[in-house]
Amino acid sequence: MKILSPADKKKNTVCNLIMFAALIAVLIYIDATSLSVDMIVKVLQKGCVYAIVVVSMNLLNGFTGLFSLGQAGFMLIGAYMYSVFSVDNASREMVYSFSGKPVINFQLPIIVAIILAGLAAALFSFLIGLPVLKLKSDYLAIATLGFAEILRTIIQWDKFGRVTNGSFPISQLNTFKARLADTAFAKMSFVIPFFIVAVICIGIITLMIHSTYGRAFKAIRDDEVAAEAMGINLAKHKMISFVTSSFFAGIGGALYAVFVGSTNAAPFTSALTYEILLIVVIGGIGSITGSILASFLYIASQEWWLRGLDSGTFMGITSPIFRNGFRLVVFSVIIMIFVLFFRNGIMGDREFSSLGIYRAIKNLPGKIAGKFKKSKAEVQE
Amino acid sequence: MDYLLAGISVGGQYALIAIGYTMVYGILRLINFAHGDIFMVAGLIMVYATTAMPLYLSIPFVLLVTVIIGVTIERVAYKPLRSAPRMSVMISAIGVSYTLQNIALYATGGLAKVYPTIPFLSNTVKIFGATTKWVTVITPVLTIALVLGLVAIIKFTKIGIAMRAVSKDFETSQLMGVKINRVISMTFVIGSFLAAVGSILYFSNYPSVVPTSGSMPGLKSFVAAVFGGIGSIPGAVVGAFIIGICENLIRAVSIGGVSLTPFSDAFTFALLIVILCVKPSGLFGEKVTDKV
Amino acid sequence: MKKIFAAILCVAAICASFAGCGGSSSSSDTIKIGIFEPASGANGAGGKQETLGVKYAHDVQPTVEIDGKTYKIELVEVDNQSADDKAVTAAAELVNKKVSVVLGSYGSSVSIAASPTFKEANIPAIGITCTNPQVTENNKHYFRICFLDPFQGSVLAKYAWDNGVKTAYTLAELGNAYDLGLASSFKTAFEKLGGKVVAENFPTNQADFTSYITNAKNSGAQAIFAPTSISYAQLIIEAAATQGLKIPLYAGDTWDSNVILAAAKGKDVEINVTTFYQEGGNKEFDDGFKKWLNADSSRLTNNGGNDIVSAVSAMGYDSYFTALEAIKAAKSGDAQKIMDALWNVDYTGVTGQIKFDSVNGDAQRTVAYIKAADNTTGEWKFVKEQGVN
Amino acid sequence: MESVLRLCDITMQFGGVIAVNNLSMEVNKGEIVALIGPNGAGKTTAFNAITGVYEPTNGAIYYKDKLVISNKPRGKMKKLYAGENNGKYHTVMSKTPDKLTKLGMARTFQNIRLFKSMTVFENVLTAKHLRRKSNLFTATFHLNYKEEAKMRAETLELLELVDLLDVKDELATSLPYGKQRKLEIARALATNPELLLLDEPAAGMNPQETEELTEFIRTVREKFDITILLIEHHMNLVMDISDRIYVIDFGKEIAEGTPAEIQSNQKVIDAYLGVAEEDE
Repeated sequence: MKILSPADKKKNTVCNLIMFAALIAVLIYIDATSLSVDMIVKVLQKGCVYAIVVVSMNLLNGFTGLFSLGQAGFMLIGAYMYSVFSVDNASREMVYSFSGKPVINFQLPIIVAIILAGLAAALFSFLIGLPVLKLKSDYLAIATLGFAEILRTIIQWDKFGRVTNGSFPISQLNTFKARLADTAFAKMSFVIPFFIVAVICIGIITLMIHSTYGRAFKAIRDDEVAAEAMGINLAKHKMISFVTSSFFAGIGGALYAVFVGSTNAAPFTSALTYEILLIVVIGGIGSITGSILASFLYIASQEWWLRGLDSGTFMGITSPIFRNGFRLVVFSVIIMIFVLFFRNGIMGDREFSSLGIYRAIKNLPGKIAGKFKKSKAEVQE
Repeated sequence: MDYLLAGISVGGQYALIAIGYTMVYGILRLINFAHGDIFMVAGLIMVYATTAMPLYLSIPFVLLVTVIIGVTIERVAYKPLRSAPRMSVMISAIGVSYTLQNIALYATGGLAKVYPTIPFLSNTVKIFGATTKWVTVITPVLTIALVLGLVAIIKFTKIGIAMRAVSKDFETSQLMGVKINRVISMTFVIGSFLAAVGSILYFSNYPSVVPTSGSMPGLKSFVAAVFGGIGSIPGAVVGAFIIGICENLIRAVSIGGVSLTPFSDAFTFALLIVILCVKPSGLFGEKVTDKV
Repeated sequence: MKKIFAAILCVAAICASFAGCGGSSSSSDTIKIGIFEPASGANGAGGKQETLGVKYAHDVQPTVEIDGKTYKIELVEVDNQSADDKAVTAAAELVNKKVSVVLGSYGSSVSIAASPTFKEANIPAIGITCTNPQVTENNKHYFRICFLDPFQGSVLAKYAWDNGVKTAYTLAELGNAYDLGLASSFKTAFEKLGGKVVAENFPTNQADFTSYITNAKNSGAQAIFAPTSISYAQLIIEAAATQGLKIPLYAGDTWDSNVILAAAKGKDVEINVTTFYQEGGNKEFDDGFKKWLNADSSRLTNNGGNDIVSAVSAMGYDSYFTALEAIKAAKSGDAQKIMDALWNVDYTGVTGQIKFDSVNGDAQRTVAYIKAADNTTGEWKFVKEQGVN
Repeated sequence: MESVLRLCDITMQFGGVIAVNNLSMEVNKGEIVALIGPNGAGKTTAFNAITGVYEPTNGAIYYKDKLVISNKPRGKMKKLYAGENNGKYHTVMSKTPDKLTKLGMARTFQNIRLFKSMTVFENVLTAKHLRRKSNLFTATFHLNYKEEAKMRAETLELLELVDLLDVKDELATSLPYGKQRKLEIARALATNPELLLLDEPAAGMNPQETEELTEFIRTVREKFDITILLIEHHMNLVMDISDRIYVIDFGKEIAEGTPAEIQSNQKVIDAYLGVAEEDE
């Protein structure tokens, strides 16, 4: 909770800009030198998708204190909204071959479809929020979980098959890569578009949290009764947080569809919500940078680094216990360790600052000399 | 008739799980998300136990091991968080549920395990023109017997009185010298024991165990507990029977030729949401007002 | 304390990343074949049996000869966890390990999800038992050696009709494209023949099928068509037996599994399935495969605990040799050349002739095998070869 | 005199228990009015009815002569109601606490309720949210930077006034007890109230702190030109600063008047017998 002096603030901004520029340079380099199917590309893409959803859930659970478990449901709406408007025109009949003539038979530009996806999720969340936001903590959790399950059933229902393709996957979707293939940006079409969407979404959420509305959210989280007594309209502010969170979850869902390339309702179960919630916890409830960091770490370890645990050889060790499913066991144990012993996650409710890193690096020699515990990473509000 | 019979039987099994939810909630104010998975684990242990020992040994073995697992989970995952915010404890419960499922996945290799046949329970019987298994008939009877026993324990024994005290006011009863940890362990013992009994009945009826077997019955039992008024044992039982019967009856109806069968689960959730919004305290629950 | 932990975590992550990157060196005399199959999740059981078939084939023929030079074949396995999003990264894993051709998967939606990744990497994929039309349609890199849902549905419709069924009841899992695809094709074909179909779906994780069986009875159906995955199949069989269902159960290739036999053994239910391969159809393969299974207990476990030959294993076996044929024809381990060569492969395997059509790269199959479960011996009985007409 | 708050026949009944019985009172502009009574007399319940936390069972409340809360025995209470004036009120109207705050009533809590995760500065700044002119869009994209700057400046001003400027960046809950009380009052003042409701502001304070608080309340009234209604046990404080006092016992008003009048009222002495002594 240290407040930076004006001079430090300036330094911090400079550091942030440098970091950001470096990050973009790295991404451009990755996009230019990698194949679109390289693991690093896939992991970064999926990390972006998760970062959006995780941050959106953190807005709700971490900053407003509403324990909602409906994230998968809103992602589902986003993914479907995006998909029905993004099927390749030539393949549409084939995709819907089991469901009858498709109702929607045109393709929208990719960005429009993504925004539409967010809006649809926001609309649904508004309707769902009207009854359920009055509920208290765990009841709210179970009610939102229930709504997500109901939504999934409805989407899969064959009576809506001509829109949603029922239980059949919607494939042949529009992708950034296809859109940018013949343009000057062809070499920037793998991670960069995902990254841009993620930066915009997370940026907006961050701005909101730092606005007067964000303070009102935190007030509700800290003490509902006091917040109401200070003139904060609980119903309205909870709804704002819920709808905003769902809007970005919807966008996350749409991006998920872009990432997978096809959409199917089956993966959007409560298990997905739990996964996202656990990433929020790992990153630190109430920390945006923690959420982002945790998303990328989680995806990278799950999809990439720890794969060896499943296939017999991990870090050069071969053992018969490394067989299918072991990775998930290790994963759940790590998560339990976090939940029980590092309840504040990687970042707690603090934020990461590039100035902090800069100082940490500068102080590194001194630290090695013995002052181990002192100021490794400066933190800032 | 078939639908009703199936409903009553399922209801009985939900009731046994729902009691575990409702008791834990009553005392710790925690939705024990892992309860459904304990139920699944009990099923898996039975599968493995019967390959190693005869049936008359494996049934008590399963009951014992399940109780131990239940209490261990409480000790490891919930006890350290007793003073933490409610959200942390609930997240821990979700974590435990995730862990149990993954361990089960690893152990079974993702294959569905066939539940062993218990000779008497699995025999078929004909009543009221409907053919079914003995277990269907026995379940409601056994459930009610167990619940009566449980109510007796809570009413008349010392630990039962302590339980009621703790569920009314956690801190005060602690100050009054109630051994909180013993009471909580006892709650988990009873809850896990009933879940194990429920799992034997349930899987004898539906003899296939997969790592996710526990999640749906678990959720529905929770809905039943809420429906009956969470914290109330008779409420949980009544709620469970109502939900069991309703979800089976909905499969029998069709509106305008459109079958509603896909919505049997969705219906349970819709019911839950309606109850929460209209009467959050459930059928038999007490209304709690927040103190300012 | 926390910072130390964070530091350890970072170090561990970095080490792990090296471990993940390392170990994929490829030498010039090795050709890699990727196995893209689920080993966990809803389709884990089937995926494992399919993988066993491929592995057995690899043990039978671990090398390939091109222009007098012997190349070693190396199998690279990944688990797609029966989940779409995991399928994408699993596919990327195969691409990164530089496989020349991919075999799999069991289950269509994972194949559809992985398809763009293989397409971008220009690697041909051979679908083993993914029966949804969307897998191969409109693309030139995904082939498949099995028949499609519409075909299988039609075969069963015809078979049912020929056996005097006038009303059929179909039961499928909501959200499962395979189930509903077959159910829908069955319905279309059966109604065309003049029959009546009552279709119902059940939600995921359903365990209680009592009411569905009652519905089937009440609908006056003479047969139930339930093309579900194996874990539900066990429960459906149990419920049907308990309620004394006197009408036959029909199902698709998923039910062709020893798990079904175990579930049905000693029970009074009639089960008929369509399948790609009939055990006993090729004695040499059957005996060899059984011997191979029995040589290693983990193989037996993956096969569901016994040594009955599943059709998917036979399909896996054939897919491997189909890939070998293509490699031979391409005279190279180069993915692009193999893809080109695949169009002209004509190979007769244990499950019949495999030759791809020139539009989508689907195997041209005209007959399916119908089998019935023998509930006393716990084995499959061959019924007939059945075509659409 | 201009009436700021008027209670008419307020009755609160929980099940069969009547906590507040037919209470009527009036607070005029610029006054400091105290509501006192022995433990369990129903003071806090009355307070919660005024601030919209509880719905009264019967009766009406006017703020600046405008009806804000009104109720009649309804539902289960129709049969159970044991209070007076049944049938006198017909309108059913209940404003939520935030609406009342918006109208100009602000309150503090008996058991301090600060925003735990926030600094002193942020606690007060958050209360400024109520009087914002920006909407969600302009606030999110920081187009309201002028307003935001103003909010911050006003917050600093307020903190200086209540002498908390030096601890503005401390975590609110890390302050000593007395300062937390002050901060709660400052936070309430940040909503620009005309009527300030203080729920036992001196609870748990030693005599010296109480004295400081008395001074502080007086300053606040002068500087902000507001009306104050307070519940209190510390008789010194009450007698020192109140213009008028209402005394209730068992939910019923037993006396009303200036501090001098109350001190000599036999009824009050009876009700407090022993209690007042003990308290001092």
